[in-house]
Amino acid sequence: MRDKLASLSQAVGELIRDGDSVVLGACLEQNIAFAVVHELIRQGRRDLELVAPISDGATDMLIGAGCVGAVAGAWVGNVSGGLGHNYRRAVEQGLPVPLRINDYSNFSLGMALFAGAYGMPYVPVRSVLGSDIAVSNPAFRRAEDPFGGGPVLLVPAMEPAVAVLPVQRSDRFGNCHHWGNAGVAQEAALAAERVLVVADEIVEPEVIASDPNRVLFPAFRVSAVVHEPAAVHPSPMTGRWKRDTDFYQDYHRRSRDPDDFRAWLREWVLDLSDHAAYRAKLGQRLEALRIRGEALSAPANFAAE
Amino acid sequence: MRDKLASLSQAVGELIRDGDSVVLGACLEQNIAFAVVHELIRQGRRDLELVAPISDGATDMLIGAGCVGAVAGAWVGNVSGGLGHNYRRAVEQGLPVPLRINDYSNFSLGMALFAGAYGMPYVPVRSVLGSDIAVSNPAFRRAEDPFGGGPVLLVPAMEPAVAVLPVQRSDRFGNCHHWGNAGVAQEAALAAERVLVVADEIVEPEVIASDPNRVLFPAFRVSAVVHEPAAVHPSPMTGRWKRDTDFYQDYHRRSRDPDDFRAWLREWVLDLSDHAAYRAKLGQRLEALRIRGEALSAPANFAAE
Amino acid sequence: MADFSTQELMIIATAREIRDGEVVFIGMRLPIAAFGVARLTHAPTAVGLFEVGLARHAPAQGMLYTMSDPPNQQGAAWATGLIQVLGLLQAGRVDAGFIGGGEIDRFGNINSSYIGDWRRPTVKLPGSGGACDIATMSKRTVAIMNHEKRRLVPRVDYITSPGNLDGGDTRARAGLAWGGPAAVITDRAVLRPFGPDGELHLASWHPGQDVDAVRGHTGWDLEIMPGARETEAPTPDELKALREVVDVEGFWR
Amino acid sequence: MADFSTQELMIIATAREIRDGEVVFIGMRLPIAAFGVARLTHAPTAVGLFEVGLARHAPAQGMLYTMSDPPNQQGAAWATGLIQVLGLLQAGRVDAGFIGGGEIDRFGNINSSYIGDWRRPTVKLPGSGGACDIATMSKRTVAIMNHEKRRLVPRVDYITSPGNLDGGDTRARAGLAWGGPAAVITDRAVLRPFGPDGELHLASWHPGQDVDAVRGHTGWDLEIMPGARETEAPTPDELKALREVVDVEGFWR
Repeated sequence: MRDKLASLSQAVGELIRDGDSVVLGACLEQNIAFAVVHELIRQGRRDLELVAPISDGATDMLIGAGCVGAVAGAWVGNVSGGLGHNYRRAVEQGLPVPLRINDYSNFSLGMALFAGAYGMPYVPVRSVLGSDIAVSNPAFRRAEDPFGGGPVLLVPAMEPAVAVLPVQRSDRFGNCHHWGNAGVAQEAALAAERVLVVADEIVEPEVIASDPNRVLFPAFRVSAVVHEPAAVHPSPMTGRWKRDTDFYQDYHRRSRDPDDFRAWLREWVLDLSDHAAYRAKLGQRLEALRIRGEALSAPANFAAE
Repeated sequence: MRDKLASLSQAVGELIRDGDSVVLGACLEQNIAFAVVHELIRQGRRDLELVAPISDGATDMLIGAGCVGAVAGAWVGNVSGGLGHNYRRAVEQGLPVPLRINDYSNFSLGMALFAGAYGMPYVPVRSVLGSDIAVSNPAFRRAEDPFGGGPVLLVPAMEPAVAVLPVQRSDRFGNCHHWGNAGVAQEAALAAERVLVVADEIVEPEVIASDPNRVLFPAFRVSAVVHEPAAVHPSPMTGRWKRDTDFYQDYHRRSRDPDDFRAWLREWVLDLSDHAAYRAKLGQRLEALRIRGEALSAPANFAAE
Repeated sequence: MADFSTQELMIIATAREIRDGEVVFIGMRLPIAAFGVARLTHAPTAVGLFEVGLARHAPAQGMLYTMSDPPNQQGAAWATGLIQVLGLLQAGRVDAGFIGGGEIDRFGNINSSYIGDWRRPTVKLPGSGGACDIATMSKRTVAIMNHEKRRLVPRVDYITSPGNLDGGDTRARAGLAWGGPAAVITDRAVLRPFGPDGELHLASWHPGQDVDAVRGHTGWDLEIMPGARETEAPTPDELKALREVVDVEGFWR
Repeated sequence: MADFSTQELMIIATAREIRDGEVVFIGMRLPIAAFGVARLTHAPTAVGLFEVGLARHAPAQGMLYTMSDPPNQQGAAWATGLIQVLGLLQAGRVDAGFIGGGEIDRFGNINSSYIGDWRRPTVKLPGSGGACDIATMSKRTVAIMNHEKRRLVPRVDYITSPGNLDGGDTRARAGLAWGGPAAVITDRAVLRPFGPDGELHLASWHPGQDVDAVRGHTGWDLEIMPGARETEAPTPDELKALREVVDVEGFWR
């Protein structure tokens, strides 16, 4: 197996290019790879298409930094604060750059990725029918079920260029464990051309091999593994990090005005060289978010004899 | 939550009726609920439609006992021995009763259950195209991808009456853990009208709640929980029971001739009152199949604080 | 004045929409508290679903800001993917779902996407999330809204979550074989669809409100349902469940 | 005579069909041993898939009678569902797949379902399993067969697993955008599709065989591929991997 460990800047630089479609926030409000968001902003990536059912704050931040040309999503905002100020400015005023929106519901987005993951050209769904989502997103097509079941909406497959997927633990080769709600992480990993795993912890291969059912996607789909603890801050990660609600609320306040947002961006992203500097700046605040309790899964035995 | 524990005879009697479609062997060659097969034979159930990608020996046994009117499957036989003698007699000679066959490949059967599980009227696939499976099974329909991707095969949804699903451990309420390869167990559990869980072990609810990711389907989909250790013998169960290859080979030899098969059936099914009697008859042979080693999954932490 | 807050009344009115044994999408905030009250009172075996990929029997221990927060993971009944959970909706296995939105119209259609023309919106709202899926595919939809004239409008600018569309059989003709609005619970009243058109009518007004006040804050000519009356006040058992178990911090008081 | 069994040669010929870094469906029995040899020699990073819902890097420790046996579960790289694994095929992410069957024809179509008319078969074979999926959707298909005239037939009675169908562009016109037979490995020879029709030709005959013997056991007029020669004997490294690691019990000797 190939050693896939890479630094954050190296992996982001090699795997995510201008114009790429990138799955961000596949687990909805947990496991959002803010470390990758910051690095994309520092590297000045442009014209990204962000794909996310819900990507609490991260999408808004990338839009405000001018990295994004389009969003394919179901919900963009700040769960703690409500509306995303940068998202609003981009859509309503074209600032800092105009933004195309491909409207989805959570389920139709999930099924588009499912189709991409498993090589189906499209999938028929019952959702979205009757809504204006079926109007504003021209990708959808209304059809009749040929087996006589009435109208269906055909959702074409989505095959993103990159899926960015934080996990609790991975080995150097991309074998990794993920737990808690999975959102569309499995479908995204299997649909994307390239998969960037962001591991909270690097472990020996034996740890992962001890429980193949906790693997969401196989290592041969993984392009690179980045090791950055708390890469998901301020979002939570099951069993690892609590949500930093104050941080979200502070971001919401300071992104209301474009100048304030740029100051925030300098303070928390541009003036920091890497995620280690971000963690150092958070300091005790980050330690307070670390989950210290233990509520361990009951063991499963895989012995063959 | 409702206490769903029931005896084998009670659960089989109440949940599986003459003429029902029943998913058996959802995990292919492991976790085949032979205890349920034996009870169906003892209760003289008739005209069942068996649904199974591969159901190593169990389908053949039910067919030979005259319980089956149709099979929707991808492979019927005896993995250790090859051809299924009772299956051959039913198809080639109509003995003991004629048998309808709905041919599938593994993938098309899995996708039919997927569509049933998630309420899609049908799913388009690329498999089966060009084969005679698309001819001999009239349920399939060839169509053009309206997005311009060429021919597709439309597989209509399958919604079986019952799914019989062995698991390593369950609580009394139907919360259960399953590990090892899952085959179509998740799709079957979500597609079926009634779900019969066959638990190798009954545990306290806290054990299951300690690891919600090891739950394949939610308890509210479960109709009854039967506790029968080694209900899967002679098939294997990950971490619990090894495969009894000699038993399969003996069955294969003794099912070649119809009279021999009836003698086998009396010895191993009809003359035994229940699965406890079957286990007692196996005696030390069963103990030798018990997996005694330990290769435990690395723990996952779900603590919130 | 009654000894409960308007929000407490809304929570309890929402809880009453959940029947025992039902499988419900409970969304965030107020409906989570409602689910807790329902489980402790009349619906002890209800199951809650979260589109992130979770199912729960007992509500989470601890404050949730999002569905994915750690307290919602620990002790969950099922941790899985989005498709597994939202697929239950499409299979017709979900009894009720609770959603919100920016504006709602007299047929219960909800907009949480665009104010103004969607091609050049004056305000961009966050979007559907799972709301469109719940509104199209659960057996009943319950909306939670603040009762303001600008939010309860004759016709929404954009239908994110279909209600009864243009009324009558228009929902069925759009291909939605079941479901639709069952109730709209606001800070002033409970509205329900009534009559052949399925238009929202006033079903009850909260203590301290009256018909004129509710109609005055509604953007269309709100009709009164036969038998409409004051919303039933919380029972002592309901308030006890809310205050002593679900909301010990008094967040909703 | 050479110091290896025909089955050992078949295993090693099959192993050579696996390239390093490839993702392959390895099925049961002989191809599992071939996968083990390939990993130990020229293809150390190949990945094996099993349609039951498993992926493995290293082959299982211990004898497998079925893909679901306990040794295949322990230390697997991925334990999941059937759709997840077979879906990789449909997405075009599987390089090669190994299948068997009751009979194969000159275009590499395989029958493992019905002998005779499928409406009234004289023999009912077990059926496709995953073979049809592999034959339609992997980038290359390798068939393992016993070389008998009744098994290598001009035209199979029933196409369970499509090869090149009627030759030429008939496979593509059926909607199969990629894939098809790459090799048929028998106990006498290796056949490969050749020419515009994609008909199976003799590519090599095993030591101890010759062209006439192979043709005599083939049910159609088997043509010879340019450059056809004797199958390359196992190298010492290949035999060492097979005998000292993969098949220490000597099952295949």
